[in-house]
Amino acid sequence: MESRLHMPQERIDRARELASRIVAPVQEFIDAHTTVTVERATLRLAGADGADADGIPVPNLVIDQLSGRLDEGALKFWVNALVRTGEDVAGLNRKVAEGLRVDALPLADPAALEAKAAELVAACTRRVRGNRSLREERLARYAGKNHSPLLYVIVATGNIHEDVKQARAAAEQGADVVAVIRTTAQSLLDYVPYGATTEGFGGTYATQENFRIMRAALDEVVEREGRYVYLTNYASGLCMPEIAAMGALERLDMMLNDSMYGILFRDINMYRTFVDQKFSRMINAWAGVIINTGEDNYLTTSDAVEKAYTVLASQFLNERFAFAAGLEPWQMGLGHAFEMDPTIRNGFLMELSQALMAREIFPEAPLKYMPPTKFMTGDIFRGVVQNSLFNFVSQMTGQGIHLLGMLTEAIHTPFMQDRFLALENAKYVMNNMADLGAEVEFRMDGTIVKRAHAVLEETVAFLERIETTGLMDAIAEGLFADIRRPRDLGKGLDGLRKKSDGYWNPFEEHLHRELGL
Amino acid sequence: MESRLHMPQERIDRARELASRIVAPVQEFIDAHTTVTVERATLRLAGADGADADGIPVPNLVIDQLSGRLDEGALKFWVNALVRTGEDVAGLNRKVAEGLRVDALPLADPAALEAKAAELVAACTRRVRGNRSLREERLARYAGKNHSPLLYVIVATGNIHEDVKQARAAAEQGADVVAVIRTTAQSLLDYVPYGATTEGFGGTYATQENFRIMRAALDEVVEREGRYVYLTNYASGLCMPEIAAMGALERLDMMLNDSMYGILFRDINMYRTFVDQKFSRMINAWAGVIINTGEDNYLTTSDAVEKAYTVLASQFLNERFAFAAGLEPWQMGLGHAFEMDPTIRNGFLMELSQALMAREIFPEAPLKYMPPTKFMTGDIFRGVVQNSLFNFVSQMTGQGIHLLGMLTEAIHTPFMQDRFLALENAKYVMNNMADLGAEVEFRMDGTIVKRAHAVLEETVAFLERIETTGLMDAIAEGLFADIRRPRDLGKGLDGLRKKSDGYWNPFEEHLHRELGL
Amino acid sequence: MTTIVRPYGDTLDDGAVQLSFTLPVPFGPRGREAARLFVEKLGFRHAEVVHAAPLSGDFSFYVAYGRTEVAVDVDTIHVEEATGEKLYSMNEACAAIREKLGRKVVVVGACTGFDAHTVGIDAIMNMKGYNHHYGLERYSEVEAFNLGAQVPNEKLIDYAVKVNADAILVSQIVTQKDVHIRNLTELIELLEARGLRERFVVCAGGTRISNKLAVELGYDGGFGQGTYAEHVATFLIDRLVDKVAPGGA
Amino acid sequence: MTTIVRPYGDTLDDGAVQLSFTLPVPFGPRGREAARLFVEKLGFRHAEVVHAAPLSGDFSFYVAYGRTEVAVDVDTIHVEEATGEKLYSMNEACAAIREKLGRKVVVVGACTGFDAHTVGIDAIMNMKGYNHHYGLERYSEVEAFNLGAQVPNEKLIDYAVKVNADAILVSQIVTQKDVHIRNLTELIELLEARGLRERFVVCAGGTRISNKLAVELGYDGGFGQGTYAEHVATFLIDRLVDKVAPGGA
Ligand code: B12
Ligand code: B12
Ligand SMILES: Cc1ncc(COP(=O)(O)O)c(C=O)c1O
Ligand SMILES: Cc1ncc(COP(=O)(O)O)c(C=O)c1O
Repeated sequence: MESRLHMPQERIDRARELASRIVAPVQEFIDAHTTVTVERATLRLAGADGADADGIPVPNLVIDQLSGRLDEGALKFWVNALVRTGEDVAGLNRKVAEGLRVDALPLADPAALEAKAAELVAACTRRVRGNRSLREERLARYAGKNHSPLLYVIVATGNIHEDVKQARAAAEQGADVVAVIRTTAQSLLDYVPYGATTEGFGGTYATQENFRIMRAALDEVVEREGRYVYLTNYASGLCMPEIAAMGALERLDMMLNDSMYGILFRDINMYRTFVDQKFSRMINAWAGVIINTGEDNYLTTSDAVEKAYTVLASQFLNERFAFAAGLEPWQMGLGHAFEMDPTIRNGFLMELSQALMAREIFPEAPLKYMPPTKFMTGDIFRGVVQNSLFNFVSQMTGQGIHLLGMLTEAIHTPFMQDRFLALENAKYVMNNMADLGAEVEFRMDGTIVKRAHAVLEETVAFLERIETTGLMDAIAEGLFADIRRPRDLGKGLDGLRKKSDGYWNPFEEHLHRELGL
Repeated sequence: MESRLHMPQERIDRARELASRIVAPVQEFIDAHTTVTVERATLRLAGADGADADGIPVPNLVIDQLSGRLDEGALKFWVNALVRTGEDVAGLNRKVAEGLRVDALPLADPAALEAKAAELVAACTRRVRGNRSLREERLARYAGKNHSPLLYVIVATGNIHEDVKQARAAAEQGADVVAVIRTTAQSLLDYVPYGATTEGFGGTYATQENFRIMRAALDEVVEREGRYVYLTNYASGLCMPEIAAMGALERLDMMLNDSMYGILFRDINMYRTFVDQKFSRMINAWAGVIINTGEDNYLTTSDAVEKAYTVLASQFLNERFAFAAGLEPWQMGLGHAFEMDPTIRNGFLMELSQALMAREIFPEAPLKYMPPTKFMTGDIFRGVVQNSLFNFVSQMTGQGIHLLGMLTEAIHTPFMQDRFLALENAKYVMNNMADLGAEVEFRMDGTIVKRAHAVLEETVAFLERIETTGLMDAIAEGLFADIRRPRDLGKGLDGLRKKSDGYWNPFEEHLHRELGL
Repeated sequence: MTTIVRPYGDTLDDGAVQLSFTLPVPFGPRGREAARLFVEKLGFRHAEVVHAAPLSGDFSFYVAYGRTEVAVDVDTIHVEEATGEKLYSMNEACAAIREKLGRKVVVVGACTGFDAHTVGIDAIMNMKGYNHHYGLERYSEVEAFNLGAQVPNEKLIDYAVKVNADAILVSQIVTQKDVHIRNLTELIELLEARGLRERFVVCAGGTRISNKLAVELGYDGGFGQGTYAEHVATFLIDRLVDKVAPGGA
Repeated sequence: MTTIVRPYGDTLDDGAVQLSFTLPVPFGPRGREAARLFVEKLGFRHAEVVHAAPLSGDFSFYVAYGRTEVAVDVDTIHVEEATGEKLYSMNEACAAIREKLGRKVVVVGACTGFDAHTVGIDAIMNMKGYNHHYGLERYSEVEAFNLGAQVPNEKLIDYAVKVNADAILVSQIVTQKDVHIRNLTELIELLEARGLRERFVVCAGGTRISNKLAVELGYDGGFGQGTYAEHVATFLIDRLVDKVAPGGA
């Protein structure tokens, strides 16, 4: 595609180079550390599951027993327990839930542990590969049936069974992607709840059982409608790698996964998030999952006109972190958003400019474009118009993943009819002006072209400043979203461990091999 | 303005030449005839007004007395009655309403009649000039306060007093133009009702008193808001010239006035309409009124994609008829409409193309762009989206008069809130993408450019066919809107008269002089 | 059996409904509260005014969401459409006419009173039909006369008598102030006054016409949005056959 | 006096209202009739379902218009906003504090419970404020502590005690399943349990908070959409002055 915005490639290259230099030292830190959730995720990949009578998940029970020795890697003790007790995975899950202490068992012969671990890795690999090839097979079978951009809706009733009704209806109406929003504050839980759930606020708990229930429901629609329906959930928070693991096991297709979102918007400790995001992204990469990054959050927190460059800068950083975790460009659903004040004269031109700029700078990424939210009001009728213009820009600039705006954004999480009206809006607009983007050219001296160049310039300057400061200090100083997050504050820091020399994690090794890292 | 569509000027010139050749023979017919309503309009300009106990308007009472001698012109008898009775205009109105027969009075000396007529013409001219200069003064005083395009809304409660509330609210919300829609079927009445009215279906009677009430109400808003608010009503129907006369007297600013609408869409006899439209347009021209033509009706009746050329052809004919009646280009609100099936892929591109085409072909005309109506449904939320796209195209192509689409178009005549939401939609969209039109260029080989060329070609071919057939026979054969209207059928034919050699109409003469015809 | 249903937002029986309306009250906290109280009075608990805007000095606009216990029992609902699910296609209709009636069916249609919205009746009657469904004029076994717009009821009846019609089709689109009800009622009264009601199958159609309404007004059937000629043909054939051999055939 | 008002479409007292809702009923004539009946049951005559669409096998969507006689008497409505029409500007507020209280006002604010929507409380408290209205941090006579997101009620109270605050400001934006009511109630209960309720002026704010609701829940005042720091400052000064010299000053 020739550049419609005449973006200077040299500046784009410069931004990428800066991103790579910014990320490098963080990457070194990451590689030297593990966290409680990285360990629990490893256990989950190895089959740890279930919960005790108080609802404490088995992976947490195991970790809690090991806290002092976590720097060796938790898997050793789990595998050892399998070897020692002779139980299969299900049996061991039961035993641990009943109170078995895996740290109390004497360690078996390393070779036995290696052999058992290899078995577990192989079993897990079979399952994840199976999921991946099932997805690929269906996508091939139903090729051309999805919309472009993919129409993405959320469900968030708090009750997985209501979610299923809502998701099914949306899928029947043409939604390509269904995301189950998590309950308020799940991201701050340092465990993943167990089982099907019916009580959430503003969203539904992410649990493996809930994943399974929704996947099964959507798969029914997939076969009935002859169109693949992507399932999405949120990795972000204190359990990024675990949720990524659950997603790999239950065939989720997309996951919200941002390298810095938890730090900035959930006040999670930065060391913790940096380590967690890496492991979770490796799992996503391996499972063929498309990640969705959270740049939209910069614009709901700060002004979209002034802070546009923070979005682009974050995209470059997210891209760099993603490469480092083995993700391919087609898996990088880099985020941005249509969040300018609707009363701005020619605001539409700036939105159009930025959406096209992102498209041209990340040509292979399935950009995830977020709808107006901050300036949505209780005036649902004006909301419909805002969403129409958003739909228009998305189609005109060839976005990849299009999160549908809801007319009731300012009021409640979507009703079934809200989603229907959103799909109807998008399908109408996008079909009616389908090829407009291909027919128009923009004047060199106009707002559209000039705005994109200006934002890129600001981005390069911003990245230069971060490079000088160092990413961690930049975050600490509030360079991102005007939010200061000191290195040693924030949730989850106590779950961080420096890996000991004897750290053993065959799943991590396997991921490195598979992803060529 | 340089052509964005690269329209071939030679084909446009050819179309204009054909229009002129098509209209010429019709014009000859027109000049040789008068009608009952032309005569009544003349009487109204001379001051005839009021109604008898049965509600029959004074102008009709006079005409009914004269039916055999109408070919001499009705004014002679009215002026004679003034001279003979010594009454002033108000007194004569009262007398006629009480039963005085003007045809029974012996004719006075022609010089006395001429003198009296000159007085009446002068009085009328003072009033109309006063109106015109008041409008011009206000427009100058509040220059820059109206939107561009002018935002045009309708009121249609059936009750002039409710209409006033609705119109005031709309004007306060930013409407630039308020049109009072007429009650169903008023256009088929061969008289104009008298006085304030409160009972109409789908609209409110056009009466001089209603015009006055609404003008006064809007003038209040004009002063309060510091923005001129145009008042519009409908000339079309069996009383075109009379309503035009009332509009001139009460300072209406725009009038629906199409040279063929009555024939095609109201089954009015073609001779009658052709004669009537000329006289009514001369009055509009003189009063500084902007006419609105009715090309949108072709598209509500036939398919908008297939029959686009009928719109353009009609615009050329309306333009020609308008020139012949002394209208200036700035008074020619030539109509067109956004009426394609919204499910058409790339339909938006075709709408955009046509709106821009009209803009480029009639650069000085304040084009009147009509909203989606036919494909509006009870789905008010989709309706809002349709209206957004319409607003978008209108702004992007620089239309002159923008009739706002109502989300409830398929349901009822507008509620107060419907109009509010329509204004909000238009103001938001048009401000947010204000200068988009100035920044984009269209590919030569794209749908947008190609569609415009194709429609122009079809138009020229169509006009050639009409030229060969003759306009009257073309209408009889159903070339327009698939509707056949034989020459000698249709309403109001009995009101047509060939002017006698002694036909006397000092107002007509005055109009010819003033308009340089 | 009863099946009680309530509106559904995101949880069964949450009773969620969206409303919008204008109040003749100035914009402000009082207006907002008036709007909330109004919604509550309609039987909503949890009435929330989510948007308020001034329309003019004396009027203000509201968008509200509410939750209600009000429910309907869908099992008690019996809707009789003019036709069932099964429709004759054009060819089937013509075959049925030939076979069951053995003569052409004569139909007269018009948009009556002051109504000039012919697109609807044209959709049913004209050759080209509507949405790829041919109109009655194209049916070889139907003789269709479309009198067009603004036809007085009297004139329509006269014409139907003149051509010895089997059926009269009336279209009414304008409904403001219930003008359609008046106009439709007048036609039936005129037919009855002239002793002609039983002579014709009489149908009404239009955007706001339902079979229920038409039957209430004394028509044989009524047709609303989404009607095609097939619906009308199917209905007419059934009725005409029934006239020839009541209850049977 | 009574002033009875009804919704207004295009004629006084026509009672016109627009509704939309989903029914757990398959799309079809029965669903449409169920929707009509539902609207009638809400007290509408002339209920018209103007649009129906299938949402899935078991659900269908409706748009309806109705006319109702239901009315409200606006003269009986008394809405107490937290502040009157007259607001102190930032400079006036600071002058009033100096003059009437003679010391700085200490304010602690937070977005409590699991709520992380800080934009609203930031709009009131942060330097830069909102919509060109500076926040409390910029007021020279106010000492403002904004604790940010997801602050437990306990912790907020502890902090208020620690800095010897005059006022506590709580923001609650998430309202699903009335979580805000629970959370706001908990704060008041905790304050009462610790005997601290009278020590602070306590205010709640958020998109769905009204003064009425907040007062019902035991707060001194409540603030909804469109609040600026000026509103809060004005309210606090009035209340604090009142505490010093009850009823007077
Ligand atoms: C096109 C149109 C016009 C055109 C009509 C052209 C023509 N040749 O028909 C023109 C521009 C002339 C026009 C004028 C007016 N219109 Co008009 N018009 C419309 C519009 C946009 C579309 C109607 C349409 O063609 N629909 C498509 C057809 C196919 O649908 P349909 O009519 O429902 O028909 C289907 C079924 O109902 C059924 N059906 C219909 N008739 C019959 C009959 C039988 C026997 C059967 C079996 C079935 C059947 O089958 C059809 C196919 O499925 C509507 C708004 C809308 N979007 O609905 C307003 C609308 C109907 N018009 C309206 C009004 C008020 C007017 C005017 C009175 C305005 C005025 N004061 O000037 C005038 C006067 C006309 C008059 N004297 O009647 C109002 C009516 C309000 C109301 N509820 O009373 C509407 C709703 C617009 C509005 N919101 O104000 N109009
Ligand atoms: C921005 C935003 C976010 C951002 C917040 C960023 C941030 N730093 O604040 C992010 C992306 C993080 C977010 C996340 C979520 N959000 Co959110 N979010 C919004 C959004 C789009 C705008 C809110 C906003 O900033 N408004 C602008 C401010 C200025 O207005 P305001 O808050 O009303 O504040 C004004 C007044 O209310 C008042 N005020 C407010 N507080 C106080 C306090 C005092 C003391 C006073 C005096 C006045 C006052 O003064 C302010 C200025 O006038 C709304 C939708 C919308 N358009 O409203 C959804 C919305 C509030 N979010 C919602 C939800 C469900 C969530 C999540 C729970 C979703 C999920 N499951 O992940 C998460 C979880 C967050 C959490 N743990 O709380 C729902 C809430 C539904 C409901 N009614 O319960 C909404 C309505 C969206 C929706 N339709 O689903 N969200
Ligand atoms: C990247 C990312 N993760 C997660 C979330 C939401 O997650 P939670 O509220 O569960 O932290 C968002 C929401 O906007 C996001 O952008
Ligand atoms: C030119 C013109 N005149 C008049 C009308 C409406 O007039 P009536 O229905 O009163 O004939 C229209 C309506 O579309 C029109 O386009």
